[in-house]
Amino acid sequence: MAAIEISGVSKRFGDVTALQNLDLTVEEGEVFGFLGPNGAGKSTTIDILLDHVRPTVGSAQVFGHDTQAASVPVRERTGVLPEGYGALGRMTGRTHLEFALQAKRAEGDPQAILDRVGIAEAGDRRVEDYSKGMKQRLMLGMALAGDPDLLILDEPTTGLDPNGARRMRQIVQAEADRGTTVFFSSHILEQVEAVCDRVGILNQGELVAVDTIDGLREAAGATGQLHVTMSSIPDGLVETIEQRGGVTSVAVEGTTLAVGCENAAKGAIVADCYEAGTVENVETSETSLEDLFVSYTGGEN
Amino acid sequence: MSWVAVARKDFRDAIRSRMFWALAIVFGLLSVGLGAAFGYYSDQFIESVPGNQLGVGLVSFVQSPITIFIMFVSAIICHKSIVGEWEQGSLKLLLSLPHTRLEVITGKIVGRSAVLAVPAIASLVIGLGVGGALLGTVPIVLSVEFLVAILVYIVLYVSIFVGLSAVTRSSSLAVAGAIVLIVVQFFWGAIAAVLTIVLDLSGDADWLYIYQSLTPNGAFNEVLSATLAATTEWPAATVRANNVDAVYATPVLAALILLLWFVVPVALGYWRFSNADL
Amino acid sequence: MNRLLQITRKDFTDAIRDRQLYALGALFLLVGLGIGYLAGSNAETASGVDVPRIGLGAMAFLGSVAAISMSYNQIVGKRASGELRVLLSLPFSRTEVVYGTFLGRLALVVAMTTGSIAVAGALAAVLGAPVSGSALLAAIVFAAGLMAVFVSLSIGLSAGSVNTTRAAAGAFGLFIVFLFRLWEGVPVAVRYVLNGFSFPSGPSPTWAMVWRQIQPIAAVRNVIAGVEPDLTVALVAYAPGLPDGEPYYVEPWFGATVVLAWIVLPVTLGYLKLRTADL
Amino acid sequence: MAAIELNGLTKRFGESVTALRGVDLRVNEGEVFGFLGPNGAGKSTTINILLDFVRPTSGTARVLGLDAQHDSQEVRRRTGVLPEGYKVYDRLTARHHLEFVIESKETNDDPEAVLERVGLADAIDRKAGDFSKGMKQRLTLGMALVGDPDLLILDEPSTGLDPSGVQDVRQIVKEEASNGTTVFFSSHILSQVEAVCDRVGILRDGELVAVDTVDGLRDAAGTQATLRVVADGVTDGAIDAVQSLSGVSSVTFSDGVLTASVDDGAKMDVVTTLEDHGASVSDFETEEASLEELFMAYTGGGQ
Repeated sequence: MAAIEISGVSKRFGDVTALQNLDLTVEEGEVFGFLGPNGAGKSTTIDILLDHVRPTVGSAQVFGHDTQAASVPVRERTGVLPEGYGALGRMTGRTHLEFALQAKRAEGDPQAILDRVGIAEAGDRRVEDYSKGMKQRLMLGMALAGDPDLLILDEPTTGLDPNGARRMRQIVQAEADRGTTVFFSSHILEQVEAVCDRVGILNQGELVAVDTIDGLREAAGATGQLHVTMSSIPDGLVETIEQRGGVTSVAVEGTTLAVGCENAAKGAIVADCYEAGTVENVETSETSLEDLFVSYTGGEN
Repeated sequence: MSWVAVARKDFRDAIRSRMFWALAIVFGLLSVGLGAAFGYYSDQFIESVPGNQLGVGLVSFVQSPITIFIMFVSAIICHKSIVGEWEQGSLKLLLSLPHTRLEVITGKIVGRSAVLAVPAIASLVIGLGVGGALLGTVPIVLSVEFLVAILVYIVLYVSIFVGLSAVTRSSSLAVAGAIVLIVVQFFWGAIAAVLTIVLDLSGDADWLYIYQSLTPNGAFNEVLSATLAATTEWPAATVRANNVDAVYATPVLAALILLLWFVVPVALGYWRFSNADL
Repeated sequence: MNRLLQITRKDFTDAIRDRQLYALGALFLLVGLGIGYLAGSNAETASGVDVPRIGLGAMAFLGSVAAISMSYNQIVGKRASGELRVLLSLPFSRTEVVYGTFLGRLALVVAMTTGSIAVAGALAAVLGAPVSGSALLAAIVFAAGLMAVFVSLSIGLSAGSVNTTRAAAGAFGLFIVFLFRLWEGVPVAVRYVLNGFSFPSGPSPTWAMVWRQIQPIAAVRNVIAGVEPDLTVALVAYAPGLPDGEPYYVEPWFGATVVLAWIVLPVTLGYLKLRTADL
Repeated sequence: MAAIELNGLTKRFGESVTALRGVDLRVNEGEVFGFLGPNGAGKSTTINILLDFVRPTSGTARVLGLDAQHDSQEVRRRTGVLPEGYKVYDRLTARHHLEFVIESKETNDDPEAVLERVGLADAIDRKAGDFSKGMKQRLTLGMALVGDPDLLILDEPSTGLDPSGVQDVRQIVKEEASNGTTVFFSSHILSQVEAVCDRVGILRDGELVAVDTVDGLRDAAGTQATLRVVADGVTDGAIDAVQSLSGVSSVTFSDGVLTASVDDGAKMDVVTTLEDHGASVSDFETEEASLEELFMAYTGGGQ
């Protein structure tokens, strides 16, 4: 059985179409990255899974439960870090967690969760006084309460510093190892790349790609980038490199050559440079997920 | 002047809300209804008007419901003016611009006063016009002074509630404060009656004069009556100070109290607001 | 534990962490002590129903204002702050959130009114004034019933409102309609319009009379008339007078039905509005 | 003159919380300065002091040569701010927002031109309440650009922005910087910071623990780049030869991939040495010490 199964879902708000005939299946146990530009419909999709909004047409199932008819059973098995959340009144961090555990009818030690998300010492302070990063950690803790079978994380690293973001990644990894399905929406592509098995890219309410990141790379026919810094760039070198097979672009930035090429061509290009002059440094980069994202969603630049 | 920008922004923001138009319509209906009602039934009402003057009757017939309405409406549109922006975070945007906090408060008071004044004055001009047309006489001088008084009244309540909004740290508290101020004024007379009995003060009108002038409405009504009586056909009998001998019991005292109601809430709000860490 | 009661308990304990609430609680206590002291200091002339009567009268006003101002923001405010998203991401249904909050607020307001009346009775009794136990109990129960009406109206308003400004305007509206008795102006206006924009003459038609008696405070008063008639005078300032004769719509059973409707319907209508709303 | 100058800046909230402990910092005119630190390190407090939203307990802050408290209004007239945790006015259009700022700053910018820059020109007459989070962020950035400010303070500018929005922000920051505007840029997204900032400062527990260029921080932290070479026919002799190269350390070889930590100048030596020893290189990659690792090193957050 699939963890999430969305079939033919469309959602209109007034005359704005947020989702257009969306079909998506997320298998149990996978970490699924959900990407898309602002306004693409990511949050609406998550809201539909949680019955915060209702689809205009179509239906969604979580672990086989219909998200509208059986919303409570869905949320009993799901841990959620929602977007645009607010603290529960004037309660402390610990009482927040106790409240979540009780709501899920689960046993669990609030202190252990506080430790896990890295706010062990703040458990008895009111959440109103928490910084944004601390609130974010607490909300992750509430999502983890009761060992859910599905974790839905909407922009989980918003407001987290790099230490917090790393801890969040580790937790997602650990949950995934435990067999939890993770549905992970984010704009920070490094994060997505680090944790996700598969990604889906949503654009203007439609799913434009679903694949592993490597699969997306191959499908986009993307090439690597090579940067060679020399003491000076000899005449004719650019032309020599352009002649080589597998080279797609050559640009000069100061005394650095930026070459777009297939991976196998890198060695020969560097050798050319070595023969032509003094090489000071060589750096490589793969097509980033950012470039892939922009190519799928038609972003400008 | 940087407060002008704040006032203009505030006014623009307000007139784009549906609430504003709903209020403007109610305002219009209320004014025209009151004006027309008095115009049609002046014969039934005129008995109770001191001096039996139609013009005075018309203005005094309109005055009381309109001022109560303004008091409620200003509470609704002003209680969140500062604390609401604070809670939501738009205050950060506002104060990132080169406004001082005093200019923010001033701009808010001017902007929200305009939001109330525009529909209020427009409706009252029509309402008094309709009433006057039905009566066959329009009390021009009295009406103009009355409209000016309504402007003053609007600014009075707007500054009280904006001041309240700048003092408090949550909009629920601002609502509670506004309700308390309104309720206390409604029961002010009843409280006086109780005090008179409990403290056995009957027969001594001096304290009652001061007491009745202590609330914003009390002070405003006394100053309004005194001003109108001095400059128009408005009957002097409506000025409370006439019934009291004490030297201090004059409309000047009421005017001073009124001035305090203008200054103190705003000053408290400004003091609290300007010393606060955002 | 039942999830509905979990919401109720959270709402209640959360309020207890609120400093503003202590100021309000102190006010209720002070009013109770004041009433008790007044009765006690006039012990010779006081009758047993004085304290319950004055207590109920004070609570009808003070309690209603407290109920409105403590409840109107309870759902829509959570919606604005994002708290509702968190609650509804946990396995709570919207039913549980709305009715749980209703019960939580009701418990809070009833605790205040009950405390105030009970303290008044206790102090008066200590000071030697006569206090009728049954009347005091009736005053407490009827004050609670009235609070249930106002909490229901306010929570319903809160659940049905899209933003906090409209809810606040609605709160002022409740206040004007019920405590300043705008309610009774409605039949006058309707008859004025029906009569071709002129004031009608003659006795009020039955529908206008019924309208006046289904005002919630009047309905509570009509129930009281059948249980503890000495207390009805407590609500005289907030409810329209009684018609001549004893038509069915002033009888206690009718009043009880109306009160029940005022308790159940507003919060339910608010819930129905929220049930299908997109957050 | 420095664009921002902090001297012994200390801020305590109440008795117990100390947000800043004697921070000294100088940001030069025209530079793009990245301001980093863990949550709660005092970044927001510092920015709030620059804007006179909060007042320091002791120490002074000068912005554009002006006292941040005393001349706050003038400071804010010459500064464009994208604050954190702001909210736009839902009922006003994008044009109204800009007109408001233009009037507040007494400048004569053209709202359309500003919105063009931030990519919102199509939405100029739409209500900001209907904007997505990213559009709101663009609008606020546009508001910060009004009046050609001498200083731009951007607090987490990429919050909520999708990758193309992030690229736009980066582009605008570069344009502003090339016009001589000083940019004070606070962010948690280190790849952003690395892409635009000339220098970075790292705040930790209210103290400034490092101020330098990203490369300077790398040198100071003594980190080396990692080089991975995919090659056939790598012999033990070849590995030994690579190991003996200067500037190369911790060489490992498995599954046809040779991994080594190398100084910048030595990378090609590794490749050529392998080829000299008869190996055929089919691919190689380099990886610099990321700013994230440096951040961890300075803030003690590594786990």
